[in-house]
Amino acid sequence: MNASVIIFYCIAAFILITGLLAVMGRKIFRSAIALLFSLTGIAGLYFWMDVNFIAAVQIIVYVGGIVVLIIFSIFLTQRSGEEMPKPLMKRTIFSVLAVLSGLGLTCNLINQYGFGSSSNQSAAFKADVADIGTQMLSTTEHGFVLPFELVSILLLAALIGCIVIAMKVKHEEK
Amino acid sequence: MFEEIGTTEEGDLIINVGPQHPATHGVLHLVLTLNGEIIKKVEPHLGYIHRSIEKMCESLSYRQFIYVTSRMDYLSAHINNHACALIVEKGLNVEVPQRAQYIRVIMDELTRIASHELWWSAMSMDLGAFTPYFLAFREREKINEIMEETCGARLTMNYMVPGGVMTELHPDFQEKVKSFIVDFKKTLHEYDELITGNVIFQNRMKGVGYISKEDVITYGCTGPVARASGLRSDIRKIAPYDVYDKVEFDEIIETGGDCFARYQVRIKEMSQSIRIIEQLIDNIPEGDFQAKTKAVLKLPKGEFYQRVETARGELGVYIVSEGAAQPYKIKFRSPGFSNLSALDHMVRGHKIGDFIAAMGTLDLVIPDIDR
Amino acid sequence: MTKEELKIKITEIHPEAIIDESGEWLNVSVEAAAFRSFAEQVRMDELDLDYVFCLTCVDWKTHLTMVYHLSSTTHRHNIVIKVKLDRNKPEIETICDIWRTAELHEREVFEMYGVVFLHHPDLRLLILPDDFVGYPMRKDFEDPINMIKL
Amino acid sequence: MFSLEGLTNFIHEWLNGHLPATFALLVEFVIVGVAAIGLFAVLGLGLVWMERKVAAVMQIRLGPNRLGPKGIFQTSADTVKLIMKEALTPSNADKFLFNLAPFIVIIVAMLILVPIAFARNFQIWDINIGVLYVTAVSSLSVIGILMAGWSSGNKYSLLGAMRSGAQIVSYELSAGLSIISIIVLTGSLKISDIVASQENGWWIFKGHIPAIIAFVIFIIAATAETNRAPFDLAEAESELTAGFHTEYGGMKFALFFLSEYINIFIVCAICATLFLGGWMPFHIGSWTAFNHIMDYIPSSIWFFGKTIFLIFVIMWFRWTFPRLRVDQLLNLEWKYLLPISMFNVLLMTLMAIMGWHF
Repeated sequence: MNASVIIFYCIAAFILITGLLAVMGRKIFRSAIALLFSLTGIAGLYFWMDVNFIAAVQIIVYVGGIVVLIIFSIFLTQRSGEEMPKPLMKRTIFSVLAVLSGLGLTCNLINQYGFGSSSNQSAAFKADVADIGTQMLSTTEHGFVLPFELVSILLLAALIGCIVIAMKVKHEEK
Repeated sequence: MFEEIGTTEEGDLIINVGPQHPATHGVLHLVLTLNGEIIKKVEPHLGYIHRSIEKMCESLSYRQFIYVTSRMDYLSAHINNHACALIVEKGLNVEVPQRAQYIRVIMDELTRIASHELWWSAMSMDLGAFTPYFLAFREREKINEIMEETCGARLTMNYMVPGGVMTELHPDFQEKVKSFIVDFKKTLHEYDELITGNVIFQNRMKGVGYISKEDVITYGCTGPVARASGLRSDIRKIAPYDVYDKVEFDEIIETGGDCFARYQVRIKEMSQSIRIIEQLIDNIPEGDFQAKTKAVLKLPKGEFYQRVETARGELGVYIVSEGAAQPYKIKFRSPGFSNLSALDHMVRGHKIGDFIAAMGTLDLVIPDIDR
Repeated sequence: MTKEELKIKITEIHPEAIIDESGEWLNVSVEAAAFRSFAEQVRMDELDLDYVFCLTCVDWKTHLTMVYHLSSTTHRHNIVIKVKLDRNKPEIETICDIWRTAELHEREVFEMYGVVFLHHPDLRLLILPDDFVGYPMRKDFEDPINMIKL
Repeated sequence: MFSLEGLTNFIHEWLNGHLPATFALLVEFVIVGVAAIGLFAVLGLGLVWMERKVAAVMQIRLGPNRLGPKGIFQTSADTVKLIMKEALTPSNADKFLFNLAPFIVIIVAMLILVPIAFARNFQIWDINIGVLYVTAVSSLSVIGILMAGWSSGNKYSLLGAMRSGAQIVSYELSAGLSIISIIVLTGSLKISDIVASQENGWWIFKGHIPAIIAFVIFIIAATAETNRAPFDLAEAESELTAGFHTEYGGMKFALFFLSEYINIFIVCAICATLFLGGWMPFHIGSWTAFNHIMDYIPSSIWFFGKTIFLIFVIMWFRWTFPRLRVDQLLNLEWKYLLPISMFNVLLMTLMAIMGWHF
């Protein structure tokens, strides 16, 4: 067991613990912060794997964007400081079942394919920023230009929808 | 009043501005009801430095009570004293020597400049600009020095007495005032360059805290606040006292009614004050500085009212006399109290930043409101 | 408008008013019951007294007197309205819907003299603490701790 | 020639000569960590002192002048005072988050320091996504402010945090776009590549008008992102007493204060790197003799000189301008800066394709 592996387990444990805190917490703001740490931990994992670009994107999109949005919406709701009521028994059971089935699926997958050796992994991840950019806009067989454009049109539509919803209806002024 | 802290039933936020808050310049307590950043209501809670000056004056003689009034609007201490001296003179029918009248008016105008400078610096600071504070204090210091030489005090001068002024002018007075005028004309230009022309400043001020002429009248606003909405309300023009009817000056009237108009009125008033001082400073007549009065003053039975124009607006003194050596009842109609009542009307529907700007342009002095 | 014209006008509005010309301005004494309608008329009519520049109360030990100083910003004439009130149960109609400035002034008079302004929208203590008992500006107010008699 | 490059190489070789590779790496980690913390302390003290002196000069007064020559030890004395102060936690605060927030802010500030090139070959980690890394990590600092504002249990703090969140999230866009417009020219996100590409002239000169526009927008956005006047709405002391750090005192407040100055340093360093060539001396095209003379000035001096000049500009803003209102602030970003910088990126791309830049 070398230092790299120790770091991996540390990061993984951090992600899991903060993830659990996010789910189990009764204070909504604390849950959001725990979620934030969990997502930052995933970014850390990407850094550990030396895929810096994905790590940076993870931070920008999830941490800087989505969690900030979540926190904002928490601010806008009332009583964000108080403890939330205990969840219903039925819900707890179903979520435990969902977690167990997810765990089973993952274990099954790992059993079938196993972890690749670490040397192969790092070779596979040698993705330069420039390569990602080229791949995104390439029109060849494995190019991503069509999904990329589709996603951007979807986002644009969402953006315009947001503006329309948020737009003030101008009252007739005297 | 403290159980109001929290949220209202509609979910609006209630916050307390004051009694200790950087923008209230004193112990003013305002309770704001906010919807997000939008102000829905402003409610003043007063009395943190109420000293009941009116009650106190009922047991002081007509010579003594003047000094207490310096502590009301401490930035216009001279002008407050002037009002009290005038009302006693009115009751006793004392003719004030010309020399004293000239000196009083010069002192009043110097006080007005000093007060407006302090307003300018404090208001700029409320808007987040720090440098004006020091620039204005540089000029104000010169006025304070002139005051100190003649009156012996810098803030609460107590220079006016019934019948004139307390002492002779300092020999350097005229020379110093003249050199101050020369300097100040240059610095006024500097103020405009630093703040008035600034885009951010103008955007913060224009169209903010609007109050119409009708509202100004019904809310009883006076002074620069009223004049910025187009109401002619300068007591120095309406009911001139001392030598104000002999000097030439313009009553500054703006019609904007917003914070920027109030700002402009005060800035222009400073140059009008300079104009008044320029006309008087070389022509102070020789003669007594104080009329001869009895040792114990007794106003005849009756009611007296005197209005003067302080830096903040109309100060009224109402005295009911029973013929004794002390006033039976005294009431100070302070400009700040009425101006404050218009604040709620001005800032409803505006943002917190606008509230601060509007409060800055009202030029509130808390002891003037609380008395 | 001169004093004479004012006097004629006021007598027209309210014939029972007692007018005293000795002071600087015209003093008009009105009874409390008629005060409200009188105030409405002097505001609306051609007198156009649109500006209350002083509002206070005087404690005469036997009774209280409300004193209103009114002015017109267009005609520049002033009058003083006086209303005599019962000291034990001082009540008067509010004027704060006619002149908005009266709102705070009336609250001040309410706590200092104990005058109750009927139909005032928000008659609470303004300056004094909430639990304060007594009317400090009345002549018989005693506070052995905070008051120093000269 | 005096250079920091020699020093790092010497330490690296010496350690590798005397210790096994893993331990040498660990020792280097420790040295870098201590150096970063030391830099933090020195920068914090120095910049606060500089702020005071700049303010004093602009306000016709003397500023600190008692402790040490020109008062340079004043800030150290202040630090001692802040350390000695009791660290209060309000009773209705969320204690854990309240105490965590200042550390989040300071750790984020420390993390951004990583890819900055202080001198020729003097850099903690020349990460291949350098500028993107800085943008990404700096978006974390808003979390610390939101946490501080929410957990204080104070409405002024909450309002300050809301303002700050809205402000930082919006201004990140135009800051990012003006960074992108330089990236279009360099073709690399790596800090060392960006600096190397300015060997024959800084981008602000080589990039014509679009580069100048990008520079101005970046300075404005940087001022806003660091919550400095005229964009200091988050702590607007006349409106919200002290905004998100109203309830903090002692060392916890000092950490916020420190991180503010470190953030200023970082954005100015990034600005200097992108537009003014980082540690690259002032070179003009092919004037070899002139360029050679310029090379005699050490690269660290070039870097710190440019950065401190930019810091001075930001301080100059603070002591001159009044504060904006919150809606004006957002209008400025969304209605003016963002469209301009979007257009500017297009212009820059066109210029890069046509090869109009030098």
